[in-house]
Formats: sequence, structure tokens, C-alpha cells
Amino acid sequence: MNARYGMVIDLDRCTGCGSCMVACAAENNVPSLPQASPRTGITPMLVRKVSNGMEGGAQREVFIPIMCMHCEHETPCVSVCPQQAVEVDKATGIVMQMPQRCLGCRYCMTACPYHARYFNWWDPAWPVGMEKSLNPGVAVRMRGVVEKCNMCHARLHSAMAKAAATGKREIDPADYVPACVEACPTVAIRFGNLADQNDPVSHEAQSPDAFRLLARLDTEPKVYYKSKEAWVRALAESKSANAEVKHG
Amino acid sequence: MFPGIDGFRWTVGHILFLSLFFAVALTILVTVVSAVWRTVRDFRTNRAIELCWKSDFAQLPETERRCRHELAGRVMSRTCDNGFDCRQCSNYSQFAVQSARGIVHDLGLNYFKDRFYHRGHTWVKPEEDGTLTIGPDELAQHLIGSPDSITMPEIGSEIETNGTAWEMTKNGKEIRVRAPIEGTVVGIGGPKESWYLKIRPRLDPNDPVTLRHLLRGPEVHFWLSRELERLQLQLRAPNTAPSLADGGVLMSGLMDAMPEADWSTVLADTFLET
Amino acid sequence: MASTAFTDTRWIARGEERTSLPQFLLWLAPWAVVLALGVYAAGLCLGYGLNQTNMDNRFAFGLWIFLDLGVIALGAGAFFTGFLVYILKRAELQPILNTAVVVGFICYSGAVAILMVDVGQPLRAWFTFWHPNTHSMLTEVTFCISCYLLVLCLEYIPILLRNRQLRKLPSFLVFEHQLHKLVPVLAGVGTLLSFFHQGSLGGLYGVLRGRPFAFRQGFLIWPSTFFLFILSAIATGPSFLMLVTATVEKVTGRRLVPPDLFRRLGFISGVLLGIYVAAKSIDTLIWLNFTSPSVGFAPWQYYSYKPFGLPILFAEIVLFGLLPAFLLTYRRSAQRHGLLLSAAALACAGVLLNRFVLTVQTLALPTLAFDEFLHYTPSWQEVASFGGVLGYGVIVYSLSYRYLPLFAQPKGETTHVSGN
Amino acid sequence: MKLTRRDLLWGAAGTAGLLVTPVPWKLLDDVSIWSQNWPWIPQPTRDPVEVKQSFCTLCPNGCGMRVRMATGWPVGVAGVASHPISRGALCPLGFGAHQLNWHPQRLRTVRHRANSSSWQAATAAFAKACSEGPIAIIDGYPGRAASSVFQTFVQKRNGSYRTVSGPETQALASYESWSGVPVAGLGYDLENAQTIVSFGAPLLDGWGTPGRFARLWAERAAGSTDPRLRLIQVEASLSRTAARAWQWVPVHPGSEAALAAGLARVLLEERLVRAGGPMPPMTLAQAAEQTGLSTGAIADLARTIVARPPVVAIANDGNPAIAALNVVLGAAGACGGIVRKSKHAESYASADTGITSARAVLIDASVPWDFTPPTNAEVFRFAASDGGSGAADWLLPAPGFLEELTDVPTAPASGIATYAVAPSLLKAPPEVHSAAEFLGGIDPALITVEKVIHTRCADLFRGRAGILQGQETTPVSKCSSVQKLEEQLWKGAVWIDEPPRSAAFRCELKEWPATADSAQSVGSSSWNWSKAWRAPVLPPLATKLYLESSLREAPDRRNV
Repeated sequence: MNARYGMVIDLDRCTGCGSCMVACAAENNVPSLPQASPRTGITPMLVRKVSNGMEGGAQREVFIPIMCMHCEHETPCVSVCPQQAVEVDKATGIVMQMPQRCLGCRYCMTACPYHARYFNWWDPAWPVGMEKSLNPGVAVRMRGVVEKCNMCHARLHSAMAKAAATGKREIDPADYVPACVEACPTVAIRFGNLADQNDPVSHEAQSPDAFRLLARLDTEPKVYYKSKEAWVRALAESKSANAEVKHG
Repeated sequence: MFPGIDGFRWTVGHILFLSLFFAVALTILVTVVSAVWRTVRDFRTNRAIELCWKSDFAQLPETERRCRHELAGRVMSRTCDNGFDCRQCSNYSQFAVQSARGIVHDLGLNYFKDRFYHRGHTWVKPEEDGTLTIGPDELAQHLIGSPDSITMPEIGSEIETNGTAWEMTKNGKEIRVRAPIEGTVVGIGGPKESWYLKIRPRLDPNDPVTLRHLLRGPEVHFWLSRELERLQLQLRAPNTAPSLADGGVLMSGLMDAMPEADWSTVLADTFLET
Repeated sequence: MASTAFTDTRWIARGEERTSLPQFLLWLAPWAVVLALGVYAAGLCLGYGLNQTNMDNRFAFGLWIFLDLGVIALGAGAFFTGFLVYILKRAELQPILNTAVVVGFICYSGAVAILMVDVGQPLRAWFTFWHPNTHSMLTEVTFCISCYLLVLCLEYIPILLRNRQLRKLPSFLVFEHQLHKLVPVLAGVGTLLSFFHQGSLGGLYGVLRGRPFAFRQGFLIWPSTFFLFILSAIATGPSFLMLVTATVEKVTGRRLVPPDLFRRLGFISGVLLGIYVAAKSIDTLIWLNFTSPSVGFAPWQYYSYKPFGLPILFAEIVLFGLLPAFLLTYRRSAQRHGLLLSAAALACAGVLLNRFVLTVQTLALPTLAFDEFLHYTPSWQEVASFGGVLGYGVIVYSLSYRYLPLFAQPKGETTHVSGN
Repeated sequence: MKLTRRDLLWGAAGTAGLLVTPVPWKLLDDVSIWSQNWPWIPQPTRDPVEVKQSFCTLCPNGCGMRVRMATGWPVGVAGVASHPISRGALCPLGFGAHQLNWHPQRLRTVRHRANSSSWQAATAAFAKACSEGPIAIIDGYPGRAASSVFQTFVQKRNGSYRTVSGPETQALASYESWSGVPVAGLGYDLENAQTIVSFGAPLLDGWGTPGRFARLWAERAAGSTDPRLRLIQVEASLSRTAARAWQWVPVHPGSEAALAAGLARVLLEERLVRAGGPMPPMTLAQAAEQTGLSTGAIADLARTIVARPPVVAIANDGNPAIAALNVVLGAAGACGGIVRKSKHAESYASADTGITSARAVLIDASVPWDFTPPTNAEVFRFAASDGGSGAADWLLPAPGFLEELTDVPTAPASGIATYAVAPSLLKAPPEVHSAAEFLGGIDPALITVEKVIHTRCADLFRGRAGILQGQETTPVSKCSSVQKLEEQLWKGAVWIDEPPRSAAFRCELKEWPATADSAQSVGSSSWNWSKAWRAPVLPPLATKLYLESSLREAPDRRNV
């Protein structure tokens, strides 16, 4: 297998409902802690609300799901990790975080321009009994380690196991769909193999409306966004490049 | 990173980084190991005591490190840089050996013409049978009086010049008496005898060089007067005028008589302790 | 007075006048309280996790990293003085050497202690040695700092063993003697290690491609901050030693080193600071005009957030760079003790500001167009933990000053060394 | 110093020897594993996962839900793409619903005025109330089998039965009074609409069955400047729906009725509609003043909405002006507008009766938590969790998510009748009972939910209409027996009715309705029986949206 898994997120379709965030947290056994805040919580998939900064009827809003962009080139978090707890899986292009090797130095978090990495500030905890509802196949991360989106790697594993059981070398794309993609009610998040010319996602990534956040950093993120609105596409660049954009 | 772990591949970076790191680690290790090794070697070659003395000597106050020639007035001012071991000193000019018998009574203290005096207030006396006897000098005895306890080396053990000859305690103070000469202990005396230790010297006692580093004859006078001067200053009660010089006689058992004095300093200066 | 049991004169080198033990303990008491509080706060962080701090996912590094970088820069005096004395044979700096080693030891051990609290899983710290990533600046830092701390311990041992009571044990004294003879080797190794980790600490931020405020182009694998950190550390290390020595002189009320030494240290510090300021200015210009714009970040926006405006850049380069460099090197200002020390203090403040800008400002600045400029206030646990390092430093230095020959210059030293 | 060269050599050799043994490496490995596995970190089960089809019963929309079960517990949920209405989508609450049963505020004991009590005491108290006077039962999810049980119970005792409905249903109430078709029989034919004017209805944020409009909008409108489905959102603030709408019309808060009137006036005056209807008394200028729009903007908007028929206006409350606008637009009873579902949808509907003189009121767990009935009677409140600040005398622990057998009637606002069964996938803890079970304890002769469902299945089988949409599609007419049909339904199939031959119904609207109390319901009493659905507590993971992101403003923090 030599895939380059990536996503194309159609921002014109995102209604900011948050289903992807909940589905992601449920799939990946992310705890919901009463102490957590937007700055300390663990939201491997995070939908952010962005306004065009206008007043009245001219005001527009867009919802931008932010997760690990799985940078392909000079992946910022991979080169900084002192103990190889982060690596780009050569077979899939997925940036893998190995929490069991993570020291919790958080250097990778400072390296990530998308703030898509999260630290376990607390011991993971669930109300009494709720641990029975944890998703099998995804280990719970302990306090003091960094985690992030790994494109529902457990689902890739089961897809591969399924393929192996039937003697196939390639997985069936229908078997490997990340939780957020599956949860999106408007099919705004599309997932596929960017290296596969036949995959519709690789075509969409090439569309003129597609863009990547901070693409000029030259890290080749594999999560693409799409919008027909020019002001939304302008969010790709840093704030200095479009001064009129304000946070909503 | 290490071979055998998760698809490891050697790169130039690995080789550079690892070799640098291991070179550094090895250097540090070799340094420590060689320091330990040299220490062990020093002990095995009996150089440890000498090294300790040299280190201690370097820590002594300037006033305690005067050259014997300065004491005798032959040079204006000279700090010894050989740890009082004139046998190694290139600037040593030989004194005529005054081999005589008899007691000199000087500065209220007795000293013997046939004994050789060490700067740590011990004497050495060559005996007829080729051994040397060692004991504390009159000034030391006056200071300490009768010691509370004495720890002598075992018969047959080696003592080294400026190493420990014996140890005493007095009023809770530990006193190490430095050996004036090296040799093998063959007899143990004590306060009740006229000598404390009898040793068989390592070097020929008849060779004048063997005892060259020790004071004798008129030198002792100059040295003792310096030492008394120092004692006067140190034992002077903080609020009184100099009193020791008045009588000119050093009273016996000073440690018992003047418990309030700063004995740590006095004893250290007297017995060449740091 | 000599007969009282409550005294430690046996442990104090002969001929050194030190305050009485009760007075000394009185001096230590507040620092011990600060240290105890720090240990308690660090214990909270280790026991309950880093939620005790005010760091968060955006401010993943906080006060600790800033101050760690700061003290390691200030502790650079240790390796640099060793380098000057042993490698460049500048014997006139000998009187300050022991102090430099102790200050370095305190800075590094304190920084490592705080780092251990700062990581989420301290028990896995050794993983770095087992699965090291050679591409990471932090690996370089970890390897070098742990090795260098070992070197500093080895350099500290001879000083420790020269204590009046410890030296009575012949094996200690002989080991001290033998180790002391090998210290030049350690100084050389220390120089190499320090050179790399000071640089790597700079590289730590310079390589952050995702943080264009910190990202710098460089030479081979090293970004320019690698070299700037080395320069700024060796420029301010001597200044910090001056400050420490002057403070100790002030507190003890005695002259410890020849006054000429201050001017000499100041001159070294000043010249290096001058070189650093020049290099930093060139680097800043390249970054403003090429590096940052090329990735879509108009550089002036970094300075559009209060209180991190342009004055901070000015302060870094002129107020804490050019000005002290001038004062330290200019003969007439260097003659005046107060002015010399003020300049040294400015230089130290400058290196701290530089570390602050690179750590805290980098994280505060937005990267995405819809990010906000963030604020962060350290929690009391963070402040107290670091206060603990300060208390630890003062206590270790005070104990070293009292019981170890920090400034004593044995005349027989040369004989001593050549004796074997 | 006893250390010799020999000792050193032995030491070095010993260390080297130790290093080639597995001991140090095993120790390192153990330390590493030890530091990765703390005993207090919960570990997910390693048991195999089994997938069950069911329906989300959190709210009356009944979205299709795939439940992953391991060791008998639900470990994850996902939507069911084949479900005709929810179409594979779930709301954020649904995605975390499988953890709701362990919510710390889960009710596990009977509570009587903040004191612990018992089921015996509650049963005795309710039986006593039944003997003393009329009782009322309030249902938040009408049309279920349990609703039938409730009705049977109150009919026997001459009590009353009331439903609390959401804004989707409430918005249809005006048509009921104008046409006589019960609300349960009405729905929106969004699938055939080309222009939708929403008056503050959160179409993209939980209106109706979330997946229904979301998918529709995503397929036909999202990201297009000239979409096949034009969504025009009339709303005071930039809501989620407004942000994504084709056009957002910002109006003054509460001026929706005025805008509807203004639009109707333009439509009628400019003869933009064929249907016609009563002319609103409000002038265009008045409408403009109240809404804050210009007269020109209202006129433009009127022209825009009729440019692409069919068009339907959707209100977010029982505002009759918007219903009247639909009448003017000809959307009432027309394809792509308000349609009449098949008779089946009406068959289990019931008339509401007043509760004013009730001795005791029983509130079912399906009633929105923050609903308080207008009564002084003794209140028996069923709930799975305690949402706090409850006004009930008795708080009775009800079965939690997936713990109760229930059927899933047609979702509100749906344009087509459906029926499904959600079996209890989890065994309810012994200390919880549903309201229907509770009533069965009072009246042992009362029919049970299971029997009602069986009867309904038999009805479906007899009707021989519609299809069963499960893993595969089976027409009911092809089902060999009731058992076969029932079996399919219990496995998660959805019965879908045939579309009615005619969606039309006639609205008798002589004059423009008064808008004075437009915010109030058109019910018999002045009390507002409309309440948007709200759970007592949110699934813990859904609280992340509020607490750990800035996506939504946090509601009452205690309940999240």
C-alpha cells in the first residue's frame, strides 16, 4: 500500500453543527472533562467559527474544521520530536502520534502552525461505569502526553485486518472512513487517497476552489479546504495577507 | 534510532551524531576512570600521603610556610615551595652538622642538641641501633598537657613524612601529629616514656640527606621564637594586654588553663593542619 | 565562643572569616522557605499533572521554558571561563573560575530539574536516549545538557573535596588532586557540549517552520538562531559572573577578586556583545525582508500586538545590546564600577528578553488568519517552582561560599599542579 | 583505599557481562511499559464488536442509528444511510448518546421533593391521586405505543392527555385550525421545494430530523451561487442557518409576522401569485418600519421568493402570519409545500384535552426537561437524568438511552409517514421504570407497550401498503406474515408509507390572521404547549462543543 490519505473539506457545506467533533471524540476515546476549557480541552477535530468581520447584513460566517493537516513535506512536528513519537507513515502518509512513546515535552505543539495538537493536561476520566462505553481498539491516552488526529487509525487497522482475512492486499476504501467523515451530515468532509488519480478526492483537491491553510509554509498539508467565497479562500494565508479578516 | 528498533536506517546524520555523542561520553568516562585509576595508583605507590601533604601545605597560611633560611635570617623573605622537604629543594645550602649532646634551655623551653625538629613540633633522635625515636617537642607538650587519648600506629606499619604519626584528643579536639620522617614502626612508647614512636627509617639514617629537612641547632631557636610569638598573639585574651611574654615562660597544660582560647586555630597552626 | 557546640568553624577553611552559624542560618532561612515552596509546587505538578500550570494547548511552553533558556544562557559563564582559562590559557581569569563552575552547576541543575517537572511524563525522559531523533534540536539539547551537567558535576567535585573536613580523607584529597589535573580535558569537552546545546536551544525555535516569527534560515542544518544563541550566551555569561561576584562582595562586604578582573570580564563581555548585536541585526534584517515575507507573513504584523510592539525589538537590539556593549568596552565607562555593573545587568536583561521574545512571543502570536493573539499568565505553581530554583541556587552558592574555597587562591597551586 | 586494579577489572568485566544478559534490557522494557500503563487509566474492552440497527430515541425525530456493541454495552454509534428521513446523519447529541446512561446526573432513585423515596411510595401516592380526582398525563413524543398506553389509562379514569410539541409541529397548528387536518397528518414536502423562506427556523441546526434538510441542502444548495434549492433565512442575527443560507434577510427581532404580511401584500398587489388569499391589513410601509427593511427590499424579496416555485415558508413557532403567507403562496396543500401525509400518520394522533382540574399530573420522560405544566396538582415527573431545578413533586427514574422498547412514529415535519421499532438493546437497571410500566403497576389490566406495538404491526400488515426499508427493501405486500414484518422491524427496518395520491388539502382563510399573540400558541388555553426539545442532560462528549470549543455558546453549565 502506498496511499496518501487526505481530506477535502467543503467549507460551503459546513454548518458548524459539531457532529464531527463528537463523533471524533467518541471514536478516539477522548474524555470530556468538566475542568477543560477551549484552551485545555482535547478536540482532535475542532470546528472553528470565523467571521468576515463585517457588520449587519454584510456579515458572513464560515465554519472551519481544524484537525491535523498531516503535512507531507518537512512535517513540522516530526522533525522536532526528540524521541520519535511522531512519524509519517510511509504507507499511508498519515502523521502518526505514538502516545506511548511521548514524553510530553510539547515541543511538537509549539511547532504546529495549525494548533492541531493537544496535551492531556488531566488524567483521562469518565463518570463511573462510562468506561464500559469506550471504543474497543483505541487505547486511552494517559495524562502528560500529546495527541492529535491520526485519521482514525484504528479503523484503518480493522480495514486492513478485514482485507487480510479475505486475502486481499489493498483495503476496500469503503471500509476505511474516519469518524468525522462518516458523521458529517452535509458530506462536507471528504476523505480519500490523494495519490490515487481515480479517487474523486484527489480531483477535488485540484479544483480552483481548493486551498490549504498556510500552504506557503511549504509543509504540503494533506487536508484541503474548498470554498467558492473569495474571503474564505483568503483565510488560507496569514492575517497580514488579508488584514480585513477578523476572528468571530 | 538504534539498530533493531522500528525500521531503523543508518544515515549520515546518525553516524555523525552518534560518533560525536559517543566520543564525548567516552571522553568523560575516560577522564573519570583515569582520575580514579591515578588515585588508586598513588595509594599503591605510597605517593598519596605526599600528595595530601602538598595539598595541605598549599592551604596553610602564608606565615606558616616560611623557609627555614628566613627564620635563620639568611634570606629576607622566602615562602617554602617544597612542603618543608629540603631534600628536594634546589636552593638548599647545607648546614654544618652540629652533632652534639646536651640540653639547651631557651625561651623557657628545653630542646636537645642531638635531636632533629620537624615544623609540626615533633623531634627525631637517631639511636645507637640505627633506629630513630620520635616524640612531641616541649612546646607541644606544654600546649596539650596530658592528652585524653592517644592513637598510635601499629607496630610494623609504615609512616610517611608529613603523614600521620599518631593522633591525640584533648578536650574534644582531635589532633593529628605529622610524622617527621618515613619508616617502619618498630616500637611504641608514650607520654610515660621519653619517646612516642621508634621507627626503622626507610633511608640510611647516617646519610646526612635523610634528616636534612629537619631543623636542628640554632635554627630551632629562631623557629621556636617565631612560634612563641604566634602563640602569644593567638592566646591573648581578647580584652587583655599581651600576657604570655611577661613571664617569658610557657606554662604547662595551656589547653586546660585557657579553655576559652581559639584552640582550633592554635592547634591547626601548631600541627600544620589546614 | 570557640567552645560552643553550635558552630561549624571546623568546616570553614582556615583563615576565612565567615559569619556565625546562626547568622548564616538566618540568611538561609528565607531561601529555604522559597525552596520548600518550590519543591511543594513542583510536587503538585508532578503529582497532579501539568493542569496545575496555566499553560494550555496554544501556550504549550510557558514561564519554565523561558526561564530555563534564560538561566542556561546566564550559566554559560561556566564553560566560557573554563574555555578561556584552560584552553586559551588566560590565567588571569583563574580567580573567578570556581565561582563560574558553581554558578554554572546551579543554573544547569536547576534548569534540568525544572525541565523534569515541565514534561508530562518525566519517567519517560530516558526514552530520548533510547529512541533519539537525530533531526530534533531537542535531542541535541537533551544529550548535551545531560552530558554537560555531568561535566559540571565533575568540575564541581574538586571544589567540593577541598572542603576543610572532606580533605582530611586522603582518598578524597588525592582524587581531587587527580581530577583537578584532568579538568582541562573536561573544560574542553564542556566547551564542545555547551557550544552545541546553547546553539541547539536557539535552534529549538529557529527550526520551527510553522512559526514564522521564530523561523530562521541558516547554515547547513542549523538556523541562524543557533549561532546567535551561542554568541549571546558567551557574551552575557561573563557579565552574569560579574554580577554574581559583585553581589557576593556586596553581601559579604569583602573584596574577593582583583578589581581589574571585573574590567577584564566586562571587556570580554562587551566585545562579544558587540559582535552579537551586529550579527543579530543582520539576521533580523534578513528575516524581516526575506525569510518571513516568503512564507506569507508580513513581518510588521508581529509587532502590531500590544505589548509586543516594535519597542521590544528596539530594546533587544539597542537598549540591551548596543548600549551595554559600548559601556562595557569603553575605557572611561568601564573604569566606573557602578556603570560597569549596570552595563553587565543590562546585558543579562538583554539575553533574558531575547529568550522571552523567542519563547513566549512566538507562541502568543497568531499563525492562522483566524487565530487570536493570546495571553498567558503563569500560575503560582509555575512561579513558585521557579522560585524554588532561585532558592536552591542561593542556598547552594551560599553553602559553597561558606565551606568551599571559591575565591581562595592557593599560592602553591602551580607547584601543586606540576608536582606530579 | 583497598581498591585495586584487580577490583576495577572485575567491576568492568561484571558490568559488561551484565549488559549481555537480558536483565538490563528486560528492566528497561518493564520500566517503559510500566510508565505507559497506570492502573487508573481505563482500558477499553477487547471483546468483539457487534453492530445493531436501532433508532435514536433522544428526541421525537427517531433518526436511524447503528449501535456498536461490545460486552453488551454500546461502544459507538453512527447514522444509518438507508434511513429515508435521517439519511445517515445524527446530531452531535446523538453521536454521544451511547454514553448518556452513565451521566453523573443519571437518576437512580425515586425522589420526593428532594428526599429519597421508593417506587412503592410513588405508586401509592399516584394510586391515591387517581382515586381522589382526575389525573393528567403529559407526553412529549406523541404517537408512540406508550402514548397509546397513556391515553388508555386516562380514558378509563376520565383524565386528560396533553402533548408538548416542538416548534416544527407548532408551526403547522394554524393549518389544522383552517383545514381540519390534524397536525400529525401535515408535513413539509421539502424535497420538492425550490425556494424555502425560513422565518427563523434553524433548518441547518437541528430543525426536524437533522439529516433530512442537511443532506437536501448539501446536495442542492451548498456552495452554489445559483442553487437548485434557494434557502432564504429571515432572522435577526447571523445564525448557523443564516450563515449558510443562499440569502440572509436580517430583520428586527420579532418582526417576522410583519415581514410575512409585507410579502403577502406585495405578492397580492403585484399579482405575483395565482392562489390569492386575504390581503393583510398592514401596509408595506408599516412592514418596512417594523422589520427594519426598506419597502423596496421587501418587494424585491417577494419577487425573489416566487421566482423559483415551488416555494414554502417555514416558521419557527405557531405564528399564523407565516402560515397565511403560505396560503397566499399556494404552498398549503401543494407539492413542495405543506402536504397532507397518508392517513396512517393520523391514525395514532389524539386530541389534546385540558388539564386544568387535574389532581395529579404525570409527565413522561419524553417531555422537554425545562417544560413546567401550568398546574398546582401533584406532579410525577419521569426522567432518565436529573437536569436540575426541576419543579416536580416526584422525580421518577426512567429508562435511559436504548434501555426501553419503544416504537418510532413519523417524525414531526416529515412529509411522509414512517414507522419503526427501537428494541431495548440494553437491560435497564432494576431501579428504573418507564411511565407505561408505572401505570401498568397501578392498573394491571392496562395494555402494555409491547402489545400496542404488536397491534400496530398487525395493522401495517393488514394495510399492505408501503415498504420495509432495512438492509434490503421489501414491500409490505410481499411480507408473508405479521411475524415476518415484525421481525424485520425489530431488526431495525423502517416502514415507509406510499406517498399519498394527493397532498392537497383546503385551507379556509377568510381574513389575514391577527398577529398580536403570534408568539403564543393557538391552543385552547393561553398556556404555551410548545417547547423545543431539550434533554435533561447532554451526553458528556457533546459538552465538548460548549466547554472545550468556542463553537456554541454554553447553555446552563450545570446541565452540560
